[in-house]
Amino acid sequence: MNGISILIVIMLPIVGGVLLPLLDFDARRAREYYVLAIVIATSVFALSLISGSEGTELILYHLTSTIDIAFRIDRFGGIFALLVSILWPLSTLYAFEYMRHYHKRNRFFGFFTMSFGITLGVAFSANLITMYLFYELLTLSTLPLITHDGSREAKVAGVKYLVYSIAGATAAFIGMIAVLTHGGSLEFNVIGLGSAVTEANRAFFDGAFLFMFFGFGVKAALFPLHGWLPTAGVAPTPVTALLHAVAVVKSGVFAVGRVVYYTYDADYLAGSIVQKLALWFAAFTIVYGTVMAWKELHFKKRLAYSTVSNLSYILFAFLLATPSGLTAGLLHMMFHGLMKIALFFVAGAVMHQSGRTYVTELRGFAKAMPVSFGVFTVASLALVGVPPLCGFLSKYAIASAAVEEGSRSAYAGLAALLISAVFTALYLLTIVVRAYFPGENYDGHNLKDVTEANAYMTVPLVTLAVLIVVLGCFPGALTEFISGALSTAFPGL
Amino acid sequence: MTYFFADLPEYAAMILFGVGLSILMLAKNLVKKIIGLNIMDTSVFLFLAAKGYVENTVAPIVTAEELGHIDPSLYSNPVPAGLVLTGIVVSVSVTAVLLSLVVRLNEEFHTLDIDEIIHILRKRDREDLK
Amino acid sequence: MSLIPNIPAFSIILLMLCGIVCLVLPARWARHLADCAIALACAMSAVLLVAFMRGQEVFTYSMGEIGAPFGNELRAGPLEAAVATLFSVVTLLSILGGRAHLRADIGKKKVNLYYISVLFLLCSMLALVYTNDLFTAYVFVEINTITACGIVMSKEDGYTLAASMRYFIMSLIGSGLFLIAVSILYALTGHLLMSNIQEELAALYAQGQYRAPLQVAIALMGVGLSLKSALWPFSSWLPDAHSSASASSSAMLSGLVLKSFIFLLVKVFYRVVGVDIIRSHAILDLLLVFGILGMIMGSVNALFERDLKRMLAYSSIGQIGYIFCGIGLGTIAGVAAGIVQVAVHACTKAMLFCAAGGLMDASGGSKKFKDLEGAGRRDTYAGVAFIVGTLSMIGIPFFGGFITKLSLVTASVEVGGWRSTLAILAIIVSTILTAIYYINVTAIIFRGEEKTPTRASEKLREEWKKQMRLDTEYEFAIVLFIILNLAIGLQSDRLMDVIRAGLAVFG
Amino acid sequence: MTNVFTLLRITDRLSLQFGSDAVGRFFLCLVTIMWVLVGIYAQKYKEHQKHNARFFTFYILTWVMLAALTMAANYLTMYLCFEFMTLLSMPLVLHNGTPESIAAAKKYLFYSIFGATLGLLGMFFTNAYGTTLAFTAGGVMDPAKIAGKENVILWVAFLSVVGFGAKAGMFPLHAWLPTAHPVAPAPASAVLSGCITKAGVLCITRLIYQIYGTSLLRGTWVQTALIILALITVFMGSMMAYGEDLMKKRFAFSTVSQVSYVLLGVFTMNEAALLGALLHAAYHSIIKDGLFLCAGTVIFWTHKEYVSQMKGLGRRMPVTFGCLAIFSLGLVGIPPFAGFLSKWYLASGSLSEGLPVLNWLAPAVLLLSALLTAGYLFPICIHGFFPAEGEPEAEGKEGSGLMLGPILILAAATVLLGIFASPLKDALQAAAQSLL
Repeated sequence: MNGISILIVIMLPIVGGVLLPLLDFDARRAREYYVLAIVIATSVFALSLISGSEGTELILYHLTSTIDIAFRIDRFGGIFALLVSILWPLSTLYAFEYMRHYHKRNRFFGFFTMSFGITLGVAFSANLITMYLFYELLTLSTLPLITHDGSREAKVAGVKYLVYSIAGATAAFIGMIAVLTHGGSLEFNVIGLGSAVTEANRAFFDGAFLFMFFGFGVKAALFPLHGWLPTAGVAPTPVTALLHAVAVVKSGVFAVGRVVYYTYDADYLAGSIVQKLALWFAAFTIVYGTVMAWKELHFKKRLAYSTVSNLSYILFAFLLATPSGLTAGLLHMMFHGLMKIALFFVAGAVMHQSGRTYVTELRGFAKAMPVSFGVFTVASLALVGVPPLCGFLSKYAIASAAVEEGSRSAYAGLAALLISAVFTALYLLTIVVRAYFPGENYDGHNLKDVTEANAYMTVPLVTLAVLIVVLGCFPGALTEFISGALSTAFPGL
Repeated sequence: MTYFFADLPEYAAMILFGVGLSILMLAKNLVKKIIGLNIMDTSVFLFLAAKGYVENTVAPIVTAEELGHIDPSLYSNPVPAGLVLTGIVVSVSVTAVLLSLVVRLNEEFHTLDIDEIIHILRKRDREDLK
Repeated sequence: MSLIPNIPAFSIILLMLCGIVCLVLPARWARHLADCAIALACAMSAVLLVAFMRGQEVFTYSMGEIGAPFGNELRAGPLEAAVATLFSVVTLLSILGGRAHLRADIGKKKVNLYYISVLFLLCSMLALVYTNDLFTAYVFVEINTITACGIVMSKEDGYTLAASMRYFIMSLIGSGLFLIAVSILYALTGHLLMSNIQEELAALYAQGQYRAPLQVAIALMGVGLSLKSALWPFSSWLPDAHSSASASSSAMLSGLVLKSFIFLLVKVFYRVVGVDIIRSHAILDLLLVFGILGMIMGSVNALFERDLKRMLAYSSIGQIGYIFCGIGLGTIAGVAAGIVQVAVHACTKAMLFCAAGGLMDASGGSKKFKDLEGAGRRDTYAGVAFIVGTLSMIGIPFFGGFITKLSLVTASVEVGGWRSTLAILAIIVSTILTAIYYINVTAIIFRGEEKTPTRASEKLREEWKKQMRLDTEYEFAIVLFIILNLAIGLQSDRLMDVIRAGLAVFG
Repeated sequence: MTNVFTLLRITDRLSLQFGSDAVGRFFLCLVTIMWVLVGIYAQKYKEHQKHNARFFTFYILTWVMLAALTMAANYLTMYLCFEFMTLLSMPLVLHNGTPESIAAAKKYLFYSIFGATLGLLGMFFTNAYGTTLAFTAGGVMDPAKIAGKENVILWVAFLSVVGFGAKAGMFPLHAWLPTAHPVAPAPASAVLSGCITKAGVLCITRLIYQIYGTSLLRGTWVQTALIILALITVFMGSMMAYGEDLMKKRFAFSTVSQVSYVLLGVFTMNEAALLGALLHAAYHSIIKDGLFLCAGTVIFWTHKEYVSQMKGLGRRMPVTFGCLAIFSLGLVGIPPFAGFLSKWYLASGSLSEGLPVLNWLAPAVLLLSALLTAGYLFPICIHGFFPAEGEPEAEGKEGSGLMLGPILILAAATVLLGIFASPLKDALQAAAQSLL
């Protein structure tokens, strides 16, 4: 397949999304068919690209003498694309039901679909500037989704999101330019900085790395730049689930991975002072996120803080700058996407069916919504890291990578990982316990009008649960696919 | 002392410039502001003219035949005079435009006080918002 | 001898003559003549630019028969040609884009005067670009001031009168300071031609003489010109003047007039005072600091503004800060970044002011945010223009704003030291603020389902419909503005080449 | 490990495998017998409580997991079973649904998962520095890999043992036990105290003897520290039990103390001590189950929960209190009852190990603790049978056969296994030898 196909797969949902408000469907059915057709077509196309035409390149435009807008399909990006291509159709299906009571659904689905193409753009970018382009567009296309219900709270959240994201992107951009002015290349390649580094400009590259790390760290909700994520939970749940647990935040993590392995290189970072600094930040965020999640009583905010913590797992793994760190990070990127979206979907289902938003209000809910809470239990256990569910595998891989790396900062991260595992169990399992064991003096008064969600919601939920279990037990094909990314990041492998 | 008197026009120009600038900035009455502007411009012209004046020389328009010699070093510098003339033209036209503007403002607001005008505008703004 | 060296003088004189002729023509013909003259100026500047790109040498052109050092000179190089082209094109598009408003805002009898002002304004700007003589520069600065106030106050309501009064006074203080600085430089060197002054100053400086007067002169120049180009904190006059004027006046004022003084400032620094002296001088640091403060304060003010055109005006203050930041860095890359920003901001802001005019038409003439809801849907061209403007201001690749940011960041990273740190921080903060208020306004103009003005009366609605049908000039201008913006974004290498080549032979 | 059966191969190193060895079989038998006996008892006790279907579901599921734990053939499988055992036994703790029981369940969950997580730390390091994750006599640590990293490995070993020690109520992660055991229904308390604590013991045994290896740990600070922790727990548990009035809580503190006897034996790392540990594990299971069942019977018929309320009850419930007296004698370690033999081996093992100070301190603490045990158990029987003068007549009656049967069987076992200990001793000696 030639390079144009990459452009098509990125542009299809973007154009489709732009057209949606213009077409202005009045009938729900028509809109659903239209959106679903575009999303599924894109997913299928993206999956076929990932599997069949790795290495395809497309240089779209020479923006300046040093900056190209270019795309390439490689394994690292392919994994991210795989994740979103699996989850987008499921979320779309879920969103059809969830958004039924909202206004301006054409606008919503327009931006929702556009974001798909933009996320794929992030995944398939061949250099940092192209990624920056899509990264910024992702901020802009998801902003209307956060402020969708138009309430004051939503607007404040939107502004917060905007401030954090733009600041991060700008900082990252400054880092990129700094790399460029000192002879580095923004192209993603195996060599990384290579011979551009000398004794004299090493400090400079260190600074540039920190700019990019903290810049992209904003979307990856790194402490202290995480503040936007919990507040962004005011968005409709499909948005929180898909974008703020998968697409947007993972694009931040993904970008850090790109910087670590493809713009810089593992040799440069391994053992350097910036790596240590970054590792400590990630380790602290892991603990901070879980503790905050534990203290939080708002259902979606609790999950959002949990995301904060888990994203730093991935960051931590990537920052180890070893082959096993890379694969572990990618594995957790995949698995966390599945688990967290399932948890959010349940939270959304609860909100949709009963309007309850606090975890303290869920006494006995398992009786009314057995499927949802069954899935919730599975996903919780997976996120806690109970074998043989998928979360265990990725955490195990991260921890093993840390042990293997063996530096003091890696051990700090390991400790953070373990502390976080305990808190994860606490903040998730208490919900499960409350839902299944309401305790004495409970007469089910809060369940009067609560029923199980319909198939639009339960089908994605059950699919996710099945994926969580199956991928946990039989990860062979996936790990093999992921380890394919090694050869593109490490010259020797 | 001679040094001081030698630079007298420059000092005068500086003082006048200061006076003009302060009036321009501080006076509330628009006409006074315009007067201040004129003082300021005049001070610059004075400064320039003083620069062009060289002691014991004559204007460069006097021909050699009339004086009996042709030593160019006895001429004053003609360029500053030209500049001052141009400057006066500019200053006059600016003053004219300003004065016409003041007339229009007075028709509109019935006052020459700039603060008052701004106050009236603010009030209009607020009514607009209601 | 080719015609090329005559272009600068010819374009200036042409505009001036047409201005005079306009006085006696009927209003319609005056309009057509002005259009043609400006279009011709565009064409000539473009030809000059192309000539330079094909390898034309820098040349000076003596006015009249008296040669240097007494005569009056024009000097043209690639940079001058590029800036002249930019100024004429943007003037033309601004006139076209705001035409509908001009019809409404300006009385029948004043139409001639307006076009005369525009012609003289462009004439003075081109003269400021080309002239090699400081006193000529002063004269055209004053002409510029008068005509700029002229196009503001031609829309005769209380606001514009008061605003132009303030504008006038501030401008006059600025030009007064400029004049006295010119006098001091003349007293020091005995020259008025820029290149000659530089030689003389270099000699004086080498001997260590007259440091203090030189310092005073540089400071006065700096303050005077930054007053006129609305560097914060000398920018209090700007929001009123720019927001109350008619659409095309605002576009020209914000897009061009400020920039012509900045260009003059660059000229003074690098051609009159000279690179070596100016780099050893604190004035650049001052400009950097105030530029940075401007970037932030302008944006902060814009953030809290609930009036579309005032918001755009405050945004101009912020954007001017970028230019000064670039110049203040003191390197060639910095100045180049400043000049790129001149170009980008000229196109973008002029477009936004024209589009703002369109939005106001679509909302019953109000420029308050609360009345503008859904205006972007009613006037799609303006809506698209605001989206493009927003994307450009945030700095998305493919748009002009990205190139500004790219070159400014590159320049500040290269400089190093505290300047680097300050500039980078300021860029981050200001990008955030800019993004917020532009996205906010874009969201507002697309909000709301209704496709007709909500608050406008029936009559206004009828008028609006009529206008929407007729206004092809406006649509043409907006589309061209968007193309210009994209062209800068997409062909930035060429632009940068011209600017670098121009700066190399500038001093 | 023999008869290894692979349930699921997740990756090359990670798989779910089950197998059997002597220690595993011993614990499996012990647990299963206890479960059956307590299960019978619960058939009567269930009249006392609601949601019985749920209770028995989790009762059986917990047993399944515990059984699986005893047969786990590698670290991953053990960890998995341990986690699931925690999660499945938690509903037993919160079964009553009172706010206290829910709080207790949360505490239980927190401590167990924290402990398991520390155990997980051990697995990460075993994965990196060991040859395999499968349990192998003598340990799996690869000397070539750990060279230069010994101290890290020792720390990890210490932390992971302390982690699994949470389940066994070892200081400093013991605090959940006195909270969680008393609030559960009596059958649940019995198995929690009698059997599930032994799961912690089994995990620690596996870690020390089959993962890290005694050769790595013997004589290091880790061994010393662990023994000190065990001794602290032994003493502290007894003291707390002595001062507690609520009967089930007193027994729970007693568990804290007694399980650390077992751990002491495990940490001492010689054959005699290990034998003592395994014996004590068996005896303590029997006795402690018996004690809790007695307590349950009293609560079932009289709703009296405090030791001070027991006055004169012995006359109304002679069989129950008789058995209680037998259990008390066994736990204190008076020959020929069951507890004596195990304590004997523990003390002699400790003395022969030759650790400085600890070799005589450990037996001394054991003795002191035995005295305290006598001090907190005998008064119950004494109050029960010999109320002070002028006490009002106590109310209460003897339980049904379903309740008394298991108690009697346990009491008989306490006596018989004390007197005819040699078959059990021989079997356990073989198990201990296979570990060393």
